[in-house]
Amino acid sequence: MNLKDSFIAIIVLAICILWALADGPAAQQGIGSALRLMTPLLLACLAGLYSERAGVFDIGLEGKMLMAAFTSASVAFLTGSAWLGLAAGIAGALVLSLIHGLASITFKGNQLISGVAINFLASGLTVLVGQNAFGLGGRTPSLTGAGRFNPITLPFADAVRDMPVLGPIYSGLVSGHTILVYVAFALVPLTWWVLFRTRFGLRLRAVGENPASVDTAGVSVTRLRYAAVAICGVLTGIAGAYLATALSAGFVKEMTAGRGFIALAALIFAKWRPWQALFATFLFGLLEAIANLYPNLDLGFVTVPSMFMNALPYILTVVILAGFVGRAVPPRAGGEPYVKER
Amino acid sequence: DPALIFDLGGKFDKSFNEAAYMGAQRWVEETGGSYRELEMQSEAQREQALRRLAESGSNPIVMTGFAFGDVLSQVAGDYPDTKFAIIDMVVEAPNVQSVVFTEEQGSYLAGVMAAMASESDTVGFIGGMDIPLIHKFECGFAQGFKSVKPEGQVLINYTGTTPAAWNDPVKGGELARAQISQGADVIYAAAGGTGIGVLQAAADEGILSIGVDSNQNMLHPGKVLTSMVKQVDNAVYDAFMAGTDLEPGIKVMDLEAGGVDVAIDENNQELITPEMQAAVDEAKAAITSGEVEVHDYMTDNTCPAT
Amino acid sequence: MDKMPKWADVILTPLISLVLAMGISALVILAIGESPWVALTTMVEGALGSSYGWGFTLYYATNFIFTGLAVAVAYHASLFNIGGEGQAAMGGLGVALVLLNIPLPHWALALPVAMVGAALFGAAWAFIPAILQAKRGSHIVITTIMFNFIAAALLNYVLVNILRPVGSMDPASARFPEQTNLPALTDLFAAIGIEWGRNTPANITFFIALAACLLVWVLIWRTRLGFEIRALGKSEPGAVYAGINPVRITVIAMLISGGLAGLMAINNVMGESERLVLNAVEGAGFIGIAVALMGRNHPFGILLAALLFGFLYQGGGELALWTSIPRELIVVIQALVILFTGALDNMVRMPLERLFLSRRRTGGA
Amino acid sequence: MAAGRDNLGGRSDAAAPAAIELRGISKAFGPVQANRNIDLCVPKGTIHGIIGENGAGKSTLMSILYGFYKPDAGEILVDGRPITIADSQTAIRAGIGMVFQHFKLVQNFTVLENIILGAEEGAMLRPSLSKARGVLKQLAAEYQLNVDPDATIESLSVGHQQRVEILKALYRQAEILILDEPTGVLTPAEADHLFRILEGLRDEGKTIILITHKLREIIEITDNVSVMRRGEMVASVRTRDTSPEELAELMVGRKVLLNVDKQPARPRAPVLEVRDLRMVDDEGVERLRGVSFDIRAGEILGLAGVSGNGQTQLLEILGGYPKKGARVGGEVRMNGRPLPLSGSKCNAGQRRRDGIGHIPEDRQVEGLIMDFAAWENVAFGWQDAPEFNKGWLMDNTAIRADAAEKMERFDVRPRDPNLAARNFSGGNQQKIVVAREIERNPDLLLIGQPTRGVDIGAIEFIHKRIVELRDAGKAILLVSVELDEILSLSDRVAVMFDGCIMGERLPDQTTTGELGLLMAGVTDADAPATAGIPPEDQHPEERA
Ligand SMILES: Nc1ncnc2c1ncn2[C@@H]1O[C@H](COP(=O)(O)OP(=O)(O)OP(=O)(O)O)[C@@H](O)[C@H]1O
Ligand SMILES: Nc1ncnc2c1ncn2[C@@H]1O[C@H](COP(=O)(O)OP(=O)(O)OP(=O)(O)O)[C@@H](O)[C@H]1O
Ligand SMILES: [Mg+2]
Ligand SMILES: [Mg+2]
Repeated sequence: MNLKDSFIAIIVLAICILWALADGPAAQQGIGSALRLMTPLLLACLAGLYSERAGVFDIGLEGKMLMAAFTSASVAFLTGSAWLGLAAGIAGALVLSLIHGLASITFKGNQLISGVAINFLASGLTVLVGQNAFGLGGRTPSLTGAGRFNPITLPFADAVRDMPVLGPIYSGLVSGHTILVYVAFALVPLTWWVLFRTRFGLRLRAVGENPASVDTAGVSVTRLRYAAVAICGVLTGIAGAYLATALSAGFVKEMTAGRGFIALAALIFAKWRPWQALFATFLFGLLEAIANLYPNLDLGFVTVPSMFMNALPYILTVVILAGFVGRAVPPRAGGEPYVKER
Repeated sequence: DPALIFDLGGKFDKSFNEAAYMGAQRWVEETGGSYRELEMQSEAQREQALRRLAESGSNPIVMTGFAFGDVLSQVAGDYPDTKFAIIDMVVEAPNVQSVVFTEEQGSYLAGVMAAMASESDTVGFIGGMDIPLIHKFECGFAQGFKSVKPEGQVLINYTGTTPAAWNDPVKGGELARAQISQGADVIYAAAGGTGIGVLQAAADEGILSIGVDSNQNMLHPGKVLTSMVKQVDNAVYDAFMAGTDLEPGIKVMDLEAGGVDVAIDENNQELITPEMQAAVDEAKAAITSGEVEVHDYMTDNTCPAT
Repeated sequence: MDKMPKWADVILTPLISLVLAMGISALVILAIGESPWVALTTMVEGALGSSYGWGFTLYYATNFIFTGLAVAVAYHASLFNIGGEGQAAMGGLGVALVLLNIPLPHWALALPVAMVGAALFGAAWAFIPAILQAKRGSHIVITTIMFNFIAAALLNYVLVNILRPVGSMDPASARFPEQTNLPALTDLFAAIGIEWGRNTPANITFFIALAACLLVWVLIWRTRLGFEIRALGKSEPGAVYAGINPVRITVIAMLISGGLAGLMAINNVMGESERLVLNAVEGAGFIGIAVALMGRNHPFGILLAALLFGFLYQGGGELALWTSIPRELIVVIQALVILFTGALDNMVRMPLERLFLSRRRTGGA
Repeated sequence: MAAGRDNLGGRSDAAAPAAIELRGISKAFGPVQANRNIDLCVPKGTIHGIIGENGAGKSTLMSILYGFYKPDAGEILVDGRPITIADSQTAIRAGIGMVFQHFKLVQNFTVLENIILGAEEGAMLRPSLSKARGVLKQLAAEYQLNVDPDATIESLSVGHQQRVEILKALYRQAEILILDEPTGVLTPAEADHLFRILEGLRDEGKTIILITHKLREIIEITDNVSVMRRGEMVASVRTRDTSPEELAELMVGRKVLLNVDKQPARPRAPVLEVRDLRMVDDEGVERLRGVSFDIRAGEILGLAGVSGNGQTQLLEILGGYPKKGARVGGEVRMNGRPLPLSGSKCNAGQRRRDGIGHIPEDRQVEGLIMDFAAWENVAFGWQDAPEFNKGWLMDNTAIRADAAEKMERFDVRPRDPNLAARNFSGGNQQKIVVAREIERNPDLLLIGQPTRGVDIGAIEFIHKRIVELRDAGKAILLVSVELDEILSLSDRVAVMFDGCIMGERLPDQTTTGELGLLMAGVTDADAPATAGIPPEDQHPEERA
């Protein structure tokens, strides 16, 4: 790994450390907030990573997350079980994934169009079905108790709480998230391992770079791509379920609020790599958390209007992208259906 | 038949539009009448909706939201025999009733209650978008809060700058947590669907929240301090009741007229101490009598309290 | 050489796809307990059944033509411009600043000046992503997404704090001077004695949009610049071999793209609302992506796709206005139309091709 | 036509069953009938050549055998047993391996990763990789197929990439190895090496099918040869019973001149003077280390060399588009005026205006826009030319007319200017490029690999045009890895190695052996003395 590849990591860690030194408690809260905010981004980003590494571009992450948020909240409400909700979320996103697969793999259609369609479909269907089922204008009733994923306290969190450095980090930051957050973070090394250490990963990356090489090696391109698209569905499903049943308590229409697109940006930012994805999404989470904590930056002579603090994460993203992160080369066969015979 | 047009947020927004809807429903229940309702999908439809309703004989036509103001002022003249009512905006025309609420007054009361409930002397305000209407809420709230705790602090956040800002409970929750970390122990949300996330986060973190527009106390019984209710339902109900006799002119739904209030019901009874109740009553009296003048942000685009 | 006749490819395939999309939509409508037939007639009646419906359909179509063309021009240079939303919003700002600050005695004068303002602001908003892509390799998809958010923030600020008339509740600019209001299509028809589309927002911008289609067509397929844009889009090493400067062409293509997106403001800001409101673009930038992709990035295809979306928008609006079918149904129908005609078109094309091929074989033998 | 078929004793030599037998294979791509009722019999333990014009259907036939395409009709027998080859997996299991014309390698994977892809041992990579490493070492020793197992493909020369493809097949224990135009990108030495390997494999009893356009190779190493034309198998003969002339005629359907027929050159004033040209690319690698030469009007300077020794960079610089981030030094003069080597004046458009034409090495990546119609490609690079423009607009009518005319003159088939470049066969694509550049009548024509992958009929034609241009008094720089081509076309030959010019020879006074040594980096000083012209502008000492 060269310096340029780790720039995001360096920037992110530098921000964290400086912040912690400047204002420990605020940093603790802010970083904790960043961790929560980044989790759906990270899940969606990894979802996109599998799909795009296999050569299937996916701008429908937003739609899949939204659908999953809806199905998970509905089922969690109806059954009172967050876990069933999670399963439903995954199922919801999977269905859209399969549509995407059908369009872009089987019927060799345009992947961008399919993604756009999926975003529209989710945005319409969730409200339509929700309104039909619950009559709350697309909202689902609020979830309570076991219908939600609740924060869990890790072992020893209380014991080490008062220790310097370790205490705030372990008890304040690491502990106290919902299980899905830990799942998301565990998925980073897992994804790296799957991608770079297993046969499946090798083939997956190969099919995104040169499907003909996989085909002539006697491996089905179609099956691999469907597998990737399905994994993408599962992960966006978890992301959606996290939004609706862990971070909030129910579905609100359009509640993904553009996070799918930010995840896409993070994926490109991360150059389609799992560790970089972690840091890229962390950066987005962190910038948002900072903007949340300091909504009225008073520079003495002038107070920065709230609008600009709200836009700060986006502005900084552009600056960092332009300043530090080099050209991002997508998987070579990305976006192209694999067509043998013209 | 009367007609009701909802603004872009849609009729089930759990706050403003929904209140209007409730008012219409109440009218249906009581009179057995029927009415037409429309939800906007785009800006260009506003005029279309008004004209189509007017041409098809609906009367009166009630619309929610300041965004109709401009269009109504153009259209009203073309249908002199139709009565219009617009909520949250003043349109000067002989056949238009403009219903305006003194959100600042209701928010003032909410501020007073927040100040009394707060132990940290820090409270929060979370608005949807940074627009004048929301500043009205914010400013009244801050003034009410400062009237009790002049040295206290009001934290202010706005969710975003796109329409998504009104439908982002996740962000609402995070903003609430950010304010909590800075010491806020009562948070007032005026942010549509985003507010649902604020109230949820507050309940999760064990602090109090204040709902807006509709009575949201029942969302988290015992954890929502109160809701600053804006009786849009009453306005709609009244307009429907008045029918074609709807009186043109400006109708100010202020505290005195029962247009705004803080909701106290079985869900938040426990939270309301006698002193708090007394303070609220006192403030109400002072406002009604003119003894206390709650600053309206709209008059000069400033907020002395923040 | 072709597998099937051209007419089958460009007419039959989309038509069958459209029918399929409609069929599934009908099932959805049935599923929510409404009548597909009523829905269909309401939509067709409401959007195409009267000059009134057309007045709206054409208005929406005009928006989509501009954003569709914007996406297409960039796409030909293989740049995926997701920033139409922000560029169109900035175009609106350009229009507002021009009309509010420059005294213009007549719309005929105001129009070209406002067009310059709209195009300049839109182009300016595309310029930074373009130059970052060309010079620094910053991925244009990320930067344009970010610039959408930044534009929204900027507009929010400007409208609330600068352009909003004192005492107004509405985060919107003042009305533009009366004399700069564009003639609606109604007025044009009235001038020749026909009553058409009274009180509809369709205005002469529609003709500008048609002209833009033609100009983009000329640009892409008839000019050297278009040739260079397409060449660069297909192969950068090829372009370099051919003496085409990738940086220059990337920037120019994005400027044109942003300018086109910005021009949309002539329709909605100058032509319809006659003032600048918050969120005036209302997602037209994103629909432009669908329109461009469905129109196969060809101006004529874009025109058709824009009309289709205009129809869906207006028909859907009518549906929401006059039936109890929620407006979200339209979004679902749009999605299905995009899906079937845009992404799943091979599902129809492949069997058709086989059919034609076998017919030709048996016919030939 | 059918007469040739029985010449082959494969089936009647009942001693051993044929390794491969194809019966009645047909394949259509939409309206194109790529293979029509093809029979083929390849005896076990032989090397079988397949030749045919571009687009004759050779690759298609082999791809069917390898399970890449599914045939519309026909039967495949391996070792006498009929099998259905539904996909490449089946083919691999049946012992078939194939090296495609366009390699099927993952560019940013390592050699090892490419080798194990699809043939992994289990779900984990590590055991597969370490096993493959061992096997690779063994194969490398056995067949002298050395490649660094940890190098990424993109860092390898084409020759090495091809080795990887062969290793891939051997790793899968292929008994039948298909090679589709393997020598198109190899140096003579590499090709020789490949042939030794193939012979070794044959001697082990393996069967090899070799597609090539080079008749010399067919004669040199195959046992039998089959000829295809327009989708049909027109002949199968024993190699020793035939001759290149006969094969060529079978292929093309007419007599073909196998050697370039040209008059001695009459060079005039120098057109291009290159002095001490140096270039360091964006990664800091020195690509050119002081290259100097002249080309005069009316002569062809052939530049031989293994690809990757700086020829590409030289052509790019002369063509006006050095790679981004590269630093270029030295001096280049065209008709006495210096050419800018960097900055905004250094671009391909300006070079064209200065009278330089350029047939690039890679027609598919640079020379053509594959999705453009043929007529548009005729204006590609010359889009500024006044006759193609009418004021603001391009004059498409003029371009079309020009394209039709050029396609007629250069016999581009099919003669449809509206067809996308992608849909032409390689040879015909090349003709489009050649037509475009030659017909511009440039003072200097840069040519990179003019006949790579092109059939002999087209080669003959292209060579003729190049000589005509020379005879019209133009200067030509011919870069090719084909020594035969260099020797038969050039008036002078220079050899490039590692960014330097190793020496210059007259074609009729040198041999392929001598040039081969120079190409391998053996300097003039080490080489056996030959009657060459003394090297004027070279700096071999720089290489140290
Ligand atoms: N930002 C990072 N922080 C920490 N470790 C990283 C980071 N990025 C990559 N790594 C580690 O560096 C190693 C190489 O990762 P890298 O991203 O270069 O993968 P790669 O195999 O080169 O991918 P590709 O095949 O796409 O080139 C891995 O072990 C990975 O875990
Ligand atoms: N995947 C494909 N889809 C459609 N047509 C194809 C495809 N592959 C080849 N063809 C067509 O089939 C015919 C035979 O092509 P093929 O590649 O087999 O020829 P070839 O003999 O290998 O030619 P070359 O010498 O140029 O390699 C050509 O007309 C070609 O255009
Ligand atoms: Mg690497
Ligand atoms: Mg071939």
